[in-house]
Amino acid sequence: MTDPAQPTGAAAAPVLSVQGLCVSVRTDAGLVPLVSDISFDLARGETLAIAGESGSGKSITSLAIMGLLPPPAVRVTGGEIRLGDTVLTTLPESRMRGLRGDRIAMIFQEPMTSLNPVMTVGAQLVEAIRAHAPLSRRAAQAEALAALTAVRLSEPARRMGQYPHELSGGMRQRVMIAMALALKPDVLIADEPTTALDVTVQREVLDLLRDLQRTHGTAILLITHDMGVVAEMADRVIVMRRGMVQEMGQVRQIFAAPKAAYTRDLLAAVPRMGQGGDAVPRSTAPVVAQLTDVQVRYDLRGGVLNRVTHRVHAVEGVSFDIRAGETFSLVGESGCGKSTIARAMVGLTPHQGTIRIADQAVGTMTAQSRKSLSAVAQIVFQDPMAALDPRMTVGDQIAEPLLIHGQGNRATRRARAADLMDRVGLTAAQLDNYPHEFSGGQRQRICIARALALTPKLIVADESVSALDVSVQARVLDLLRALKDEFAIAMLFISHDMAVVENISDRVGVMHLGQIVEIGSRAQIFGNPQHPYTRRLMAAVPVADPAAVRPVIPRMAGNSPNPVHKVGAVVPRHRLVAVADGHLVAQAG
Amino acid sequence: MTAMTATRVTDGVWRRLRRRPLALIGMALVATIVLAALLAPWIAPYDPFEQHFDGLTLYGEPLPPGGAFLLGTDLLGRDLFSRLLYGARTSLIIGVVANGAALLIGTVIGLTAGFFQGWIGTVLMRFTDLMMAFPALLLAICLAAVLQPSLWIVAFVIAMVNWVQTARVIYTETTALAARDFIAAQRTLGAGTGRILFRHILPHLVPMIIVWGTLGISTTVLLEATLSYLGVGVQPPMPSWGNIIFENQTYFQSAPWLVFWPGLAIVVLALAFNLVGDALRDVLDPALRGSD
Amino acid sequence: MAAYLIRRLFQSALILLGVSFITFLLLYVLPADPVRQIAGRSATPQNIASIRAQLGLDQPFFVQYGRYLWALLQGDMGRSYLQRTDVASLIWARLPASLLLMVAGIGAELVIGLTMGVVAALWRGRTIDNGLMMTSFVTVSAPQFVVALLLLYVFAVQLGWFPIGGYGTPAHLVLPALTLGILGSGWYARMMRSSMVEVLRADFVRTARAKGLTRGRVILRHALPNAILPVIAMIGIDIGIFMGGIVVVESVFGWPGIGQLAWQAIQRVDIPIIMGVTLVSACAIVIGNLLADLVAPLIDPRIRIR
Amino acid sequence: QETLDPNATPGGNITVTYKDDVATLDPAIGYDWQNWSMIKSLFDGLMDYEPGTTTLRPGLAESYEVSEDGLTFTFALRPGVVFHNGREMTAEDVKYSLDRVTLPETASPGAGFFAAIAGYDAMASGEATTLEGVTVVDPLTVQITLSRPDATFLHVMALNFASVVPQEAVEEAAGDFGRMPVGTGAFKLADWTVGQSLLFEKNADYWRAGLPYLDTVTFEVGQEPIVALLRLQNGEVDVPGDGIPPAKFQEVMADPEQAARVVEGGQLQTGYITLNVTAAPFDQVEVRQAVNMAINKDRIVQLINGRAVPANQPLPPSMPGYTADYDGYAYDVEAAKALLAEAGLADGFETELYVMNTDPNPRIAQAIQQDLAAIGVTASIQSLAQANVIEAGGAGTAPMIWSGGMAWIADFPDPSNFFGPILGCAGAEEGGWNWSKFCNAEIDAAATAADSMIDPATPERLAMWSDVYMKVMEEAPWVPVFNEQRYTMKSARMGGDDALYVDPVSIPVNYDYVYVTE
Ligand SMILES: Nc1ncnc2c1ncn2[C@@H]1O[C@H](COP(=O)(O)OP(=O)(O)OP(=O)(O)O)[C@@H](O)[C@H]1O
Ligand SMILES: Nc1ncnc2c1ncn2[C@@H]1O[C@H](COP(=O)(O)OP(=O)(O)OP(=O)(O)O)[C@@H](O)[C@H]1O
Ligand SMILES: [Mg+2]
Ligand SMILES: [Mg+2]
Ligand code: NI
Repeated sequence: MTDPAQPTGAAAAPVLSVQGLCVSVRTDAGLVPLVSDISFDLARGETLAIAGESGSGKSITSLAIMGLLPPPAVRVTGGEIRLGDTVLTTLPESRMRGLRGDRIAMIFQEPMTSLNPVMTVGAQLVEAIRAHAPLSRRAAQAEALAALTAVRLSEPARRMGQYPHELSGGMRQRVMIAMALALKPDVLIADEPTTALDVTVQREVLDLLRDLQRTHGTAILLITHDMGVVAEMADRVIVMRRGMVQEMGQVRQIFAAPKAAYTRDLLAAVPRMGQGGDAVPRSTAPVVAQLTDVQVRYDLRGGVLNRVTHRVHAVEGVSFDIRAGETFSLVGESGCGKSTIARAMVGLTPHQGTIRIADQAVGTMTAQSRKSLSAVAQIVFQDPMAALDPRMTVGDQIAEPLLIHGQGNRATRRARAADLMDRVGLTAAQLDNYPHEFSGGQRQRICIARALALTPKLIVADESVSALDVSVQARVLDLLRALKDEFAIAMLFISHDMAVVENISDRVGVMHLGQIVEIGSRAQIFGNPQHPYTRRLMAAVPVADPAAVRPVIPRMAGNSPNPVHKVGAVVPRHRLVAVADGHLVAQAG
Repeated sequence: MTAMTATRVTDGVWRRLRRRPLALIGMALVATIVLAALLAPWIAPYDPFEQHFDGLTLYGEPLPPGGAFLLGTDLLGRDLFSRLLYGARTSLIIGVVANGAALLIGTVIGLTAGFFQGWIGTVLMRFTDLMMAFPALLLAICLAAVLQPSLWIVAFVIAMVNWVQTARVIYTETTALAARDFIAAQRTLGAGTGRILFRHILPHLVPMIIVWGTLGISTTVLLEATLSYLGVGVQPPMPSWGNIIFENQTYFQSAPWLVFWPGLAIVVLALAFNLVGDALRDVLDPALRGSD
Repeated sequence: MAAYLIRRLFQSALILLGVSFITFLLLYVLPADPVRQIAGRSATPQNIASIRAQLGLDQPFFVQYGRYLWALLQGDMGRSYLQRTDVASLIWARLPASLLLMVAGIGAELVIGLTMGVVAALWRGRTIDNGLMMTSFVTVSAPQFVVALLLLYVFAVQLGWFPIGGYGTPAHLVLPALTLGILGSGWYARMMRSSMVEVLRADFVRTARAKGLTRGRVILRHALPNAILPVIAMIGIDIGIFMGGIVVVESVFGWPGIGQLAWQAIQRVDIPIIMGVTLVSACAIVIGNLLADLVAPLIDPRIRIR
Repeated sequence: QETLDPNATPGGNITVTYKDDVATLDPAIGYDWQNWSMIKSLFDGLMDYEPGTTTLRPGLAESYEVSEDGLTFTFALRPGVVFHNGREMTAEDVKYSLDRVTLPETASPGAGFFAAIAGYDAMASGEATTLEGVTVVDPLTVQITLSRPDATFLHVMALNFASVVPQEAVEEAAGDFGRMPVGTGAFKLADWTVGQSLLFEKNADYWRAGLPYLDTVTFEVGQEPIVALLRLQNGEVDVPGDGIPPAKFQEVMADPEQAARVVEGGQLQTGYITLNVTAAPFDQVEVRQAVNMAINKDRIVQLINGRAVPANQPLPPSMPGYTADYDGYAYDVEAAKALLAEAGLADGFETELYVMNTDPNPRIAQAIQQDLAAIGVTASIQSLAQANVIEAGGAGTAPMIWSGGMAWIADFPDPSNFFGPILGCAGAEEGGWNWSKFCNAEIDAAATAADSMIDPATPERLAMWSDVYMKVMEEAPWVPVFNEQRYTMKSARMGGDDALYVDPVSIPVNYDYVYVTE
């Protein structure tokens, strides 16, 4: 890694300067501040990381800089933002437009929805380029292609003609970065650029940002909750909490000697690899969930008769079990079938093979069996915004499972909802808010609270903490752990964050292309990874230590082999061989 | 959702509605029209059916507004104002009841078909397609002619014809909603079909229902008039705003008041409901909280 | 694609069959006797009976319907009772005019309605928004006849910009299309506004703005194509409503379309013509819906033809 | 020979508009407002009328003879008359045409008019394919034998239905003769754009020398009457075929320049209310008379802007046989009430009034409704499409029908034309046009007697008819309400006698005799 301590532009005039910024939201109860009195400078070629609690106002701050706060309720209510000599806060929209993209660009937190679904990727790039440079279409296309090549998207020429939905999340994020790259802005704001990505792709993206900075001297405002990423990327760090700056300083200094109490907590909460503790013998508690040779296939139709011609073999012959009080983690790259297993376990996706949860077969669901299953198995979805009803207050949504299962009266249900909110680090005062009024991480917590409402026997948590800052993540993980111990809840934990996985799991399964390639206890997997794929995953994990030396791993082109096969094709199964007690590794793969 | 929670939500809605002047105007207009219709016998200066001897000129022309007849007289020398008051009854029944019924049928069918994709959905949607393939007016004419015209039959026919578009639109929307994760989330919480449909999908359809519902007021009122005009609608001398227009539309140059006032009445009725509907939609839209 | 088309066409055929059956049934039970219309006032009961037998109207319902279908399959839509000529030729002679008017009318509706909707959405809550939405109500509430005649009076008679009705040149088309456009624009305006308001909040619009695109480009290239989808589905629905509106407009502007043919046929229970016009309109509606479904994926690549 | 208008200049084109499309130009079938006069100009019958009048004159027949018993008519055909296709017309064509119109396959709405010709019944029942009573004596002589004397027979031979058509053209058209008419008339069809316009072209070989004056006539169909009037005012149209729309009537009359171009004329038309005499309460003559007294006819005439004259008997004033000194039932509400009380209906009753749904008929019905209410009769209105009203009338399910819109415009100017189908026993059967279902054997016999007289115009015959209608009025199965006056307009350049524009026979315009001045 490059030396982040080069204070190249620290002394020079800042490109971006924020002084005393305040942002407020108008509510029924009057103006409520979201961000208050934030000040910082950003120099050329510098990377400033904003870390901090989820919901602390990181995204709002960056949107305020871009002049893109969500209308009509949220507005800048004080302070000044300067870009070079230009005061952005008072700039008319028409002039602001000229600066956007040209001098400041932004990569948004949600890559899934930030690209126009009805325009090809190429057109969106070309358009951005031509908006700021008087280039011919052809020249702009060449430039766009170069940018896509630069972000190492596989087959860039073909991607130009594809639509966003044809790309995976990671690819889309790279397109967003390519766009920023092509524009060569002075300042790049990257809001959680890697949250949605699995570790291997995350690695790629971080490398790209660094390249961009090196070649164009771009100043980067990097927003992230991942202290590993901060340590690897940033020159300086701002730590935010509740809309205010807690601490600001050089990255080494902050990691080495945090001043603010919150920063200390934050750093203490960072899960680190290899700290998972010692091997513990497998528990003998009763099995809560048992999967035997589970297969899930999605039909793809085509041809004259609209018959099924191909199938996505999303899950292929997966077996494992989870005992009461045990946490089983599934890791693997994007698209390997993790979420599919999760959905199958709560009866949302039809499957072959058997899944038994608390002695109940998950299969064709009647209303009754679904209801009784829901009392024992709950899922926290990967995409929290999508999993919440945008038209219902979160309080009602958290209390809803209780209502469905006829528990308590209105008052007790509300009290329970308030209690759950509290447990996931939110306040009861927010019960009457709607989902869009929360930050990404807050929504995820709301989903967790809802899943916990019924105190189920099994919780399936699909990337449930990935959008959370480490301290909240730690709190949530603690909460999950406490619940697990208290009620002997079994948990299926899906994550791309190896450190978290190591932290929380009892057992781990590594998936690749719908199959498990390695399975074993935490100690076995992390201490003695056998399968080459497992090893590659581990190597890609960023380390939350600015001084750490990152091993060089080969960059890979972004397209992974796909699990689509012709109908009737026989997919070769991995043969799992025991290398130790309970540690199985695929032989052929 | 218990009654109490419902009250809490409606309380909030009502509180926010009250703060919108346009919504208040709309509600006042609706109330006025309803009252006018109910109190017509007491407010109306004349019997709406009486053909006044002095209501026509010597050459049989209607009298313009002013004078003894506030809004003028019609081609039979009847008091237009009184007829408009009584006509409000018919038009409210058509525009609100028949249109409401159409909306309800359309919503239920669209919702059911969109949600239960299986054979129920297929059957319902094919049926909707079939109904949609009819030229609406022709269907209405045939139905009304076969069933013998009367106000309630006309209302029924209009409901039967008008639900189709709503069903189609609701269907598309429901299919999209049903595929969303938060609906899947509801399933895993054990929510029953009814709950998912009415608590989670329906609220998302409200804006669309409001748009179609308010636009439907004008169209149904005019459809009734077309049917009357074709002899399969409400029978004379029963007034309705639509048929007053249709009876007199060829006279719109020589006696513009005969078209203008009932036309205005229809616009006001539709607009009043729309003001309320729009405000309701905005108030129910969480993304717009804090904008007023 | 081909498979999809074949399936859709098959479904359409079934729909048309259903339409033909229901219409035939409705006309069968209609309390009006076409024979009386044909036979005239001086007819003796004997005349009437012989005409009835000749037309096969004395047969049971299913026999009549079966015969009609059988002939229809061979491309024969029957002979008009009163015009004594081939229904197909009557309809074919008038169909081009109606289709032209329909296409132009829908075009006008879209241009007027979408513009109104987009402008209203962009200035949401402002005076112009309220004004436009008010206008949209006036247009949906306006009686067709009056609007048509008013336009004719102002632009053709008073100003002399266009011919007073008739058919043939593009100038003849302007006023009828405009009338239909104005009358139908309200629906589109409101649909468009709703959907535009929604899209303007979307993340990708924010991205587009973040790229520094001009306002016009953000709206036209990014928001509009996304917002227009529900409107496309509307067009399919609209064709059905259109068939009703076209009658009045055709008669005011002397437009030789099937609307007028249908009108006269309904008045005089000329069953073969009513059947023919119904089936042709049903075809138009079915095709319109099919087209809407085919166009949708062109605009939104996520929609896959199933 | 023909007396030509000295002011007439030949040549030019006029434009005539109609709202409804022209269904057919086949003279055996066409029976609409718009095609009646067109067919008259394309075809000729053996008999004809003096233009603008109701006076019979020979047409394709140069002369005719009637036998003593009035049963045999011998027509001498005009020599040298050629069809539009260039062939000379002969007696065979006359026979063919009469056979054709009475053949059941033709389904002619006028077939019934020929019922007096010997052999008609055999034709109607399908037993014969040719009329026994029509014989070709020589190429220029036709003899027609009747099965009973018929005073109106010559009028029947002047009807469009009796037009002479060439067999080969009919066969060539293969069922579409209505689209490709070939006749002997003053005009021939030059072009027909379905649904839009028809172009008539002067028949250069027309047998009436010097006629027609016009080179061409353009008919534009599908024209809303209001728009047609706007176009007339704009100089684009010469004659609005549907007349002046009621909504524009006052406007036109208020402008002296326009009013000067308005032509007013009588019509052989009566608007009446039928009272179904077979069902209570109209089975009591007192009730029917009471209704007759209850209707304020002046008010109804006022409603239609005075475009009619109140009527008191079935026959219109311009019809021979009209009883001029008859006063009818005067408008007298009190007397009507008294009569009702006499019938035991002092408290009135409820009934239904059927009416066709086009303006002004529903309005008239509402006026009638109000008048009835004044004597305690509650009539609910059924405003329906024409076909439905006719159906209800024929089936006898309608207690009262206002005849407007479907009213009896005479087919030919003879008093008998108002009796047979609409007041006689023949029409009273299920499905007939006698909506009162009035059937009085005595009156029927008197009518038959009057029609069996040989000369239609003898004063005795007209007196007999007058008696028939007076007896009808005594029984009061109808309420005659008014006789409509026709008001039409023409462009300034139109020439010719005003009567031509309100021709009682060649309704609405006699195209053969009008001309343009410019
Ligand atoms: N449209 C809105 N209306 C009201 N409150 C909002 C709105 N958007 C965000 N907030 C509030 O503003 C605060 C800051 O949100 P922001 O999105 O900046 O958080 P964040 O620091 O980016 O968190 P995360 O890491 O979870 O994305 C949160 O408490 C959130 O509830
Ligand atoms: N409804 C569907 N129809 C067809 N294919 C699908 C469907 N849902 C998922 N897939 C495919 O199944 C495979 C597994 O998807 P899944 O969502 O389980 O991946 P994942 O491991 O959860 O990935 P990520 O980490 O990105 O969430 C992918 O190739 C995906 O494209
Ligand atoms: Mg954020
Ligand atoms: Mg997933
Ligand atoms: Ni493998």
